[in-house]
Amino acid sequence: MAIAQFVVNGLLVGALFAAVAVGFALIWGVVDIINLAHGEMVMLGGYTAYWLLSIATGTAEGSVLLFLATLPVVVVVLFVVGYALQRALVSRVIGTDIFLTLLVTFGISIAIQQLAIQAWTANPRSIQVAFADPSLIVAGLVVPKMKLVAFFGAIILTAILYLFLQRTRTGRAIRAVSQNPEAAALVGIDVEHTRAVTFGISSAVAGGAGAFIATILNIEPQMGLIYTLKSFVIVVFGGVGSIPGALTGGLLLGTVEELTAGLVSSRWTLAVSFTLLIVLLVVKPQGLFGTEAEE
Amino acid sequence: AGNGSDGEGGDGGGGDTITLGGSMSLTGDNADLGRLYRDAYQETIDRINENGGVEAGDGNTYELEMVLRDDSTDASTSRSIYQELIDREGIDYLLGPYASSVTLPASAVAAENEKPMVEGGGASPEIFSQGNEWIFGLLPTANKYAKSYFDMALEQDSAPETVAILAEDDTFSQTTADGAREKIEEEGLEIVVDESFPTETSDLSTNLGRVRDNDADILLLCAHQQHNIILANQMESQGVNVDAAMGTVGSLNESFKGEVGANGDYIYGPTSWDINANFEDPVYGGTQDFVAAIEEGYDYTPDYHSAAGEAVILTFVNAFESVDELGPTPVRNAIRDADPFSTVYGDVSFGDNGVIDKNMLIRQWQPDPGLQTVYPSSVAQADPLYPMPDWSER
Amino acid sequence: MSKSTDSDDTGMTAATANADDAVLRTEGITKRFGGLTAVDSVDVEVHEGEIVGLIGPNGAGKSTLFNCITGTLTADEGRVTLQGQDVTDWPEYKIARAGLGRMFQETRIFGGMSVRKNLLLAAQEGGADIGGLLRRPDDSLLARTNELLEYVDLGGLAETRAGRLSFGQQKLIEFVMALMSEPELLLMDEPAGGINPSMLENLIEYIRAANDEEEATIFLIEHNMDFVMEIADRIYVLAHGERIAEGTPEEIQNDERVINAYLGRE
Amino acid sequence: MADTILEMENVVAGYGNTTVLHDIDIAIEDEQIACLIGPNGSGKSTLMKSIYGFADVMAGTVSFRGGEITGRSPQENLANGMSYVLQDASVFPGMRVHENMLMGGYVFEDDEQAAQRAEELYDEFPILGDIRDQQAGTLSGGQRRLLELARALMVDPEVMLLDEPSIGLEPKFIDDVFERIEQLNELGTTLLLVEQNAQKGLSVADRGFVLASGEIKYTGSGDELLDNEEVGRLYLGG
Amino acid sequence: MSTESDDNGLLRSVLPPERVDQLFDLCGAHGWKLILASAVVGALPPLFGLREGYMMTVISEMFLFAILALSWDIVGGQTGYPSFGNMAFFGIGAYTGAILLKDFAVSFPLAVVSAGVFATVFAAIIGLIVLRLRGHYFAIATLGVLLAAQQISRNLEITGGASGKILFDVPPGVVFYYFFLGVLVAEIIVVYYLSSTRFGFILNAIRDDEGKATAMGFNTTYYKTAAWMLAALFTGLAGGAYGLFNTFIDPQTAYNGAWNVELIAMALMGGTGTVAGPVIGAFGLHTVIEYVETAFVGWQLVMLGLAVIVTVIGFPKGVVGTLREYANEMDYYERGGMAATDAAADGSGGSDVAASTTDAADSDADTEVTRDE
Ligand SMILES: Nc1ncnc2c1ncn2[C@@H]1O[C@H](COP(=O)(O)OP(=O)(O)OP(=O)(O)O)[C@@H](O)[C@H]1O
Ligand SMILES: Nc1ncnc2c1ncn2[C@@H]1O[C@H](COP(=O)(O)OP(=O)(O)OP(=O)(O)O)[C@@H](O)[C@H]1O
Ligand SMILES: [Mg+2]
Ligand SMILES: [Mg+2]
Repeated sequence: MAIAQFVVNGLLVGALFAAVAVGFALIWGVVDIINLAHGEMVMLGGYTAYWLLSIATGTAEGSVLLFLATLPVVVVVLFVVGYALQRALVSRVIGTDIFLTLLVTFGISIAIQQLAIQAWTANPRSIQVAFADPSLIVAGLVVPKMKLVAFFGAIILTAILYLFLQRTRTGRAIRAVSQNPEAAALVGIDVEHTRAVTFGISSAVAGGAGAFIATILNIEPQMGLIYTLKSFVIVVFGGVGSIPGALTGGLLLGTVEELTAGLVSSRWTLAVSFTLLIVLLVVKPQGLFGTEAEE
Repeated sequence: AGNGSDGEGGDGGGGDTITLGGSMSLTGDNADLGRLYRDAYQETIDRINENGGVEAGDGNTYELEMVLRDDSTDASTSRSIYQELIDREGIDYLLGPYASSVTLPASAVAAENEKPMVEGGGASPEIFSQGNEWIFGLLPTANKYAKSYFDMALEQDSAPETVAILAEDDTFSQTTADGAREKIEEEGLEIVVDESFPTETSDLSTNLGRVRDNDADILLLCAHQQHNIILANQMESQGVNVDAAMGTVGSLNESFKGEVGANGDYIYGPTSWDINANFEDPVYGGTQDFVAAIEEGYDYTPDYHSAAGEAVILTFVNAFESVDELGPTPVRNAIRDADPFSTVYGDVSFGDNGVIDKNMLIRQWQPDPGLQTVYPSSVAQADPLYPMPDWSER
Repeated sequence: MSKSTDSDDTGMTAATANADDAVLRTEGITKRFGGLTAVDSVDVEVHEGEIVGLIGPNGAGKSTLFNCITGTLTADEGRVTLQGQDVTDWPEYKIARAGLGRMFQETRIFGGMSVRKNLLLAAQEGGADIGGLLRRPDDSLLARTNELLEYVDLGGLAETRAGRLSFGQQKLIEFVMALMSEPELLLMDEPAGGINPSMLENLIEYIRAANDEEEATIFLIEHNMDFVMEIADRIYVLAHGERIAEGTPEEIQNDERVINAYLGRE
Repeated sequence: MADTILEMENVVAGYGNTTVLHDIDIAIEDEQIACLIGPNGSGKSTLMKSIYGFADVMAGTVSFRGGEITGRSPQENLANGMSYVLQDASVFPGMRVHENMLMGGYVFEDDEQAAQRAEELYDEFPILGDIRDQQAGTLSGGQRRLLELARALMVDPEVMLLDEPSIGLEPKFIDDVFERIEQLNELGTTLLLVEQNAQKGLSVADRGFVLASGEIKYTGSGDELLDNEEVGRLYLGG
Repeated sequence: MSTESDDNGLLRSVLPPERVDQLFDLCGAHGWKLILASAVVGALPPLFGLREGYMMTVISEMFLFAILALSWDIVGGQTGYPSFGNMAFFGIGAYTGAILLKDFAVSFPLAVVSAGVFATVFAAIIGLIVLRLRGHYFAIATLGVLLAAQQISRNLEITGGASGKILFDVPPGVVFYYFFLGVLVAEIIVVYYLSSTRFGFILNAIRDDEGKATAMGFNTTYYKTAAWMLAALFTGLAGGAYGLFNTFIDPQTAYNGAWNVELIAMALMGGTGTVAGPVIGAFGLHTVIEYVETAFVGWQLVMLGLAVIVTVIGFPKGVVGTLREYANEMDYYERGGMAATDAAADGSGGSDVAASTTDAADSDADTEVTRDE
């Protein structure tokens, strides 16, 4: 199989990793939280879409349009979940030690995971989208349709987020809080609210990505961890807090993994990504798009 | 002796009780399978008690009691659960956990404390190659999981010449793949794709592309339900048109078919138990009664894990009935020396290494009427639909 | 103690006259940030036992010059000599070990440690042998920490976590730490900012005493003119990265260029 | 006499379990300049923080124009027309100087308005205009201080709390800043400053407070305090 | 000082601030006695009939986790380099031990020591790379090290690949009990001693402001690496024995990422940057986990998650940290925080100020400054 095909495969799933990681990068950079429950937001997004479709059609199958129609609901639901988590729990340990936020989110992560198992069993699930088959063949390259939709979906989610941060007042407030919360309060920003909004947005984007993941891969209560881990890697590729960085990082990670799978062996994919992570950190500690001022 | 067998709990109304205890994957990745064992254990024990309990060889009648804890498939948790059951709860008869990686350390606890452990959830041959005399397994060992699949395929008209293997890189799946490779070599087939992938892999496109490009005749996926779903969903989009495809674990569950819908048609899976057979059973009467009991009581169709679970209990019961005096050692010896006895799972007896001698049957999801046993022909309900139709023709 | 009375702004005369006892000498230090030349070919020289001031408008490059001397920044051009040794390319810690102490403009103390530990740490700067690393502080050191803390009115707070102190208190701690380390040469970046005037008088006294008794050499940046004029033997003036004057306090106060660029007319 | 605009009654305040201020009673009148002096660690910054919602008020009340504002959040206070310049660094280091100025106008709904106001301030502090595109994290100490002061002026506050405005500034700018303070006051702004440069601070002040050990030890007009021998000896230096 | 809050009154009478410092502070007067007493108490149960395998296992695991948490804290708490990758040392130790025992038939003590040595050497090499990074980046890099090590072990021949290594001939539980206890006591002594030396101060200084520490003349790389290697040594020793203790290791068990988070949780709950904190945290959390496992079958992880959330929110500084903070606050009053300036305000002259504080400090000197062995 051609290298080009590996790259295409990589980009197609990479966009999803990217959409997941974007949210992770955002709260890490802004609220200074390593959100270990981020993968669970992806999971919850996937389940929300799954159940919405089940309610609408009786089975978790539907047309593309029907599926896309669930997205706004998913995004809103996950926004609320994220906002509430931040307000109710995480905010209580912010500004102390970054590792406390880590523990709280760790607690949230296992609690959500286990509750999800209780609610939905550990069985993996996937959404069947009717139009998905068969694949497009472009210049000899196989491009599954639904993956293409997910690819653009993920890119669009990321782009909206980026524009939001750059262009809107809330976006500016979010950036201000990330750089100096005390000063942000000084200029009239409601820091707590802003942090919660950030958490909400991050969860919403992750949830949106989760919905796409449910259509092209599958979802299960314990799926979160690997997405959290990949987000770590991607954030390093791109630089903490950088949206374009996370997007590029996600695409890059997908590509590297599929190239490894194609050219070497898929058993080495994770070993290669994690080693690359360390190498990159050493060579370019600020990430490809890092903006953090040097200390 | 037998200090675990007098009703310490004292809650069992009249008479003595024997307590069976174990750890199981009740949460975590394997919770769905763990549940099959738990339900089968519980149902069987309840029925035995309803029928008056176990008439042990020592002349007394005992009620059975079960303590089952959750290890969420974590070996270290499981170990300490068994320690606790033995030391704290005074349990002498151990029900094995699920998954080889957990069973192996657990079997060491059993050996160390000299308590017999009967298990229906760990299939790695390693468990039985340690010279451990306290462990008994009811599943065919992992290296046998894929063999019948090749036997079946080779019997077909346009027999396969090339094989693709995709294997998850956990102990169990790797051992299954090893067994398959051995078989493939024996039969003179050619392996054209042989790839392992990490458990965390969520996308098989590149590997399936490889299978397509190498024109493999048949495909074997050594992995769990999650990857079987991905396989079913991605075979079409990657244009993989093989004559047969089998997934080793989880491909026969209803939940698998429910998730993948028509994409799951024609996929094969192995089972150590023929749900349509009718083996005699002292508790339920026969296999069909067992199936009916589980369907009625728990609202799902049992599979081989369930049946193996039933046989775990019966293995102990059979031993209790044949010893003169209850106690871990006599019971262990009784299990080892038992003549074959019939259960819903089939005839049970253990080889010198403690493992049952059993081969896999092959079942296939057929568009109509659904899941069918297709191999071996002696028990087949239908002929395999082989080769499976190209995607363009479905 | 040698004082240069030379107001010639090339500064070369001072250098040649006292070449032997120069603790610090910079030659042609230049540091650029993008298009901005923050420090432009600056020569300074500080002699043993001297207290030298460095003044100049905001953004003149004073802190940047300090950073180049201490190795926090690497100068684009020029050399730094410390007690005759060329330390231009040395890593920061090695320069510090060679006897250079430093107080930052933004107070930097170890907020998670007690005040006393901060001082002990500073005091034990010096040898890096294993024995020294693994020894526990002795009584004479503890006594010295008490003495210094009392001097700045912080005797009662020895065991308090340093991060809890007020802005000015932290500054005092940093000041005391600098003294504790007994460096050959001490660079201080605005030590007086935020310090209560009464306390400042104590500090001046103390610096004087240290200077007299122990021949401590001090190079300090300050915007508080009363303070710097009172304490400095000699002053350099920087503006737009360039050295525009050098001389005694009286000379500086009357220098046209300094008045125009910095002091303003009274 | 003018109205009281800012008042603290029996305020006890501090951080967590640590009490720093004991029973503070002060009143600041409208359109006055008040100056707070005292030794390091006496609680001056804490007093300001307890007005603005950065420190915990454990007892007592803080009121603004007669309404109670105890425990209000900073952004509520800002909306009320109070602005605050902290003693420590409070710029957004990753943003340019100009972006920092715009953030100062965050409460304006209209971005244009903020941009306009920033231009006005650049005219007043040309040195800031020169470095408007520099990252705030790389400014020199004095440049940064100036930016903080200018940013607080973005909103045209009714009351300004200034914690040691002169720190790190060159003599010329100190004069500028104090001139500016008097100007603002003439235009109707009430100011509460903390100054270690007490001569300067008290000389512009209508009212002075001496804080020691978390208690108000002396109050009086600026000149009275300057002339008070004891105050001079203890807190102003020789 | 009249406003000193009353709720502290009770705590004060039960636990005076000096006592807190003496108990938990690294320079506390009774530290050595406390350590000795604990070690003796720890060593007694098996001698007095604790033969029960279960208790033995549980307590051994507590010691094990205490070793791991304290090791984490040397770098994460004392030095401020929070690592997600400490379990890499554990895994390397575990594999070294297992391979030596199984494939080279080396004796148990030699295998364990080699495990410690290997882990330390590995730490030295990796440390030179990752310790150049700070904060977030360091955290991720160490996670990368852990995951990469796990993946590599999964793909190598000598490690047994995904199937891992089985070690079936296990010594009795009491061996591990004393082994883990011994390592733990040794580690406590080392850390306790070091934290009152200049080496310990430097680690704390690196945590608080590494730039300033460098400016003061400390080659921080050197000290960080030393701390990192020390942590690796103890973690590796524990790992070396663990393979045999567990009878089995595979990449999942040996490089257990969840454990790595548990370690951090233990250190944080007990109080980072202290000696007692991580040990107390390990004992406490492990007890909770054991209890919840039997009491809430099927829900134990939910309970664990909630327990972690509640504790962290309730005691953000950890148990020991909260106590020390309290001691610090009390200390602030005791020593009169602003007594000095009070004196000034009362009218004594500038020079008298110094004198009056001298007195205050002198009278306190015997409780605070001096320390006996
Ligand atoms: N990292 C940097 N990048 C860009 N410009 C910088 C950087 N650091 C300093 N500068 C600029 O260099 C000039 C000199 O700064 P420096 O801090 O040395 O001034 P200073 O003389 O100490 O002033 P102050 O008295 O205000 O502290 C300033 O204009 C400052 O903005
Ligand atoms: N975050 C804090 N937590 C606990 N105590 C604090 C904290 N900040 C300050 N303090 C204590 O409160 C007291 C008063 O501090 P504050 O900052 O108000 O003093 P200040 O008068 O502004 O001093 P300076 O002139 O040095 O700025 C100090 O003794 C300090 O130890
Ligand atoms: Mg400066
Ligand atoms: Mg202050």
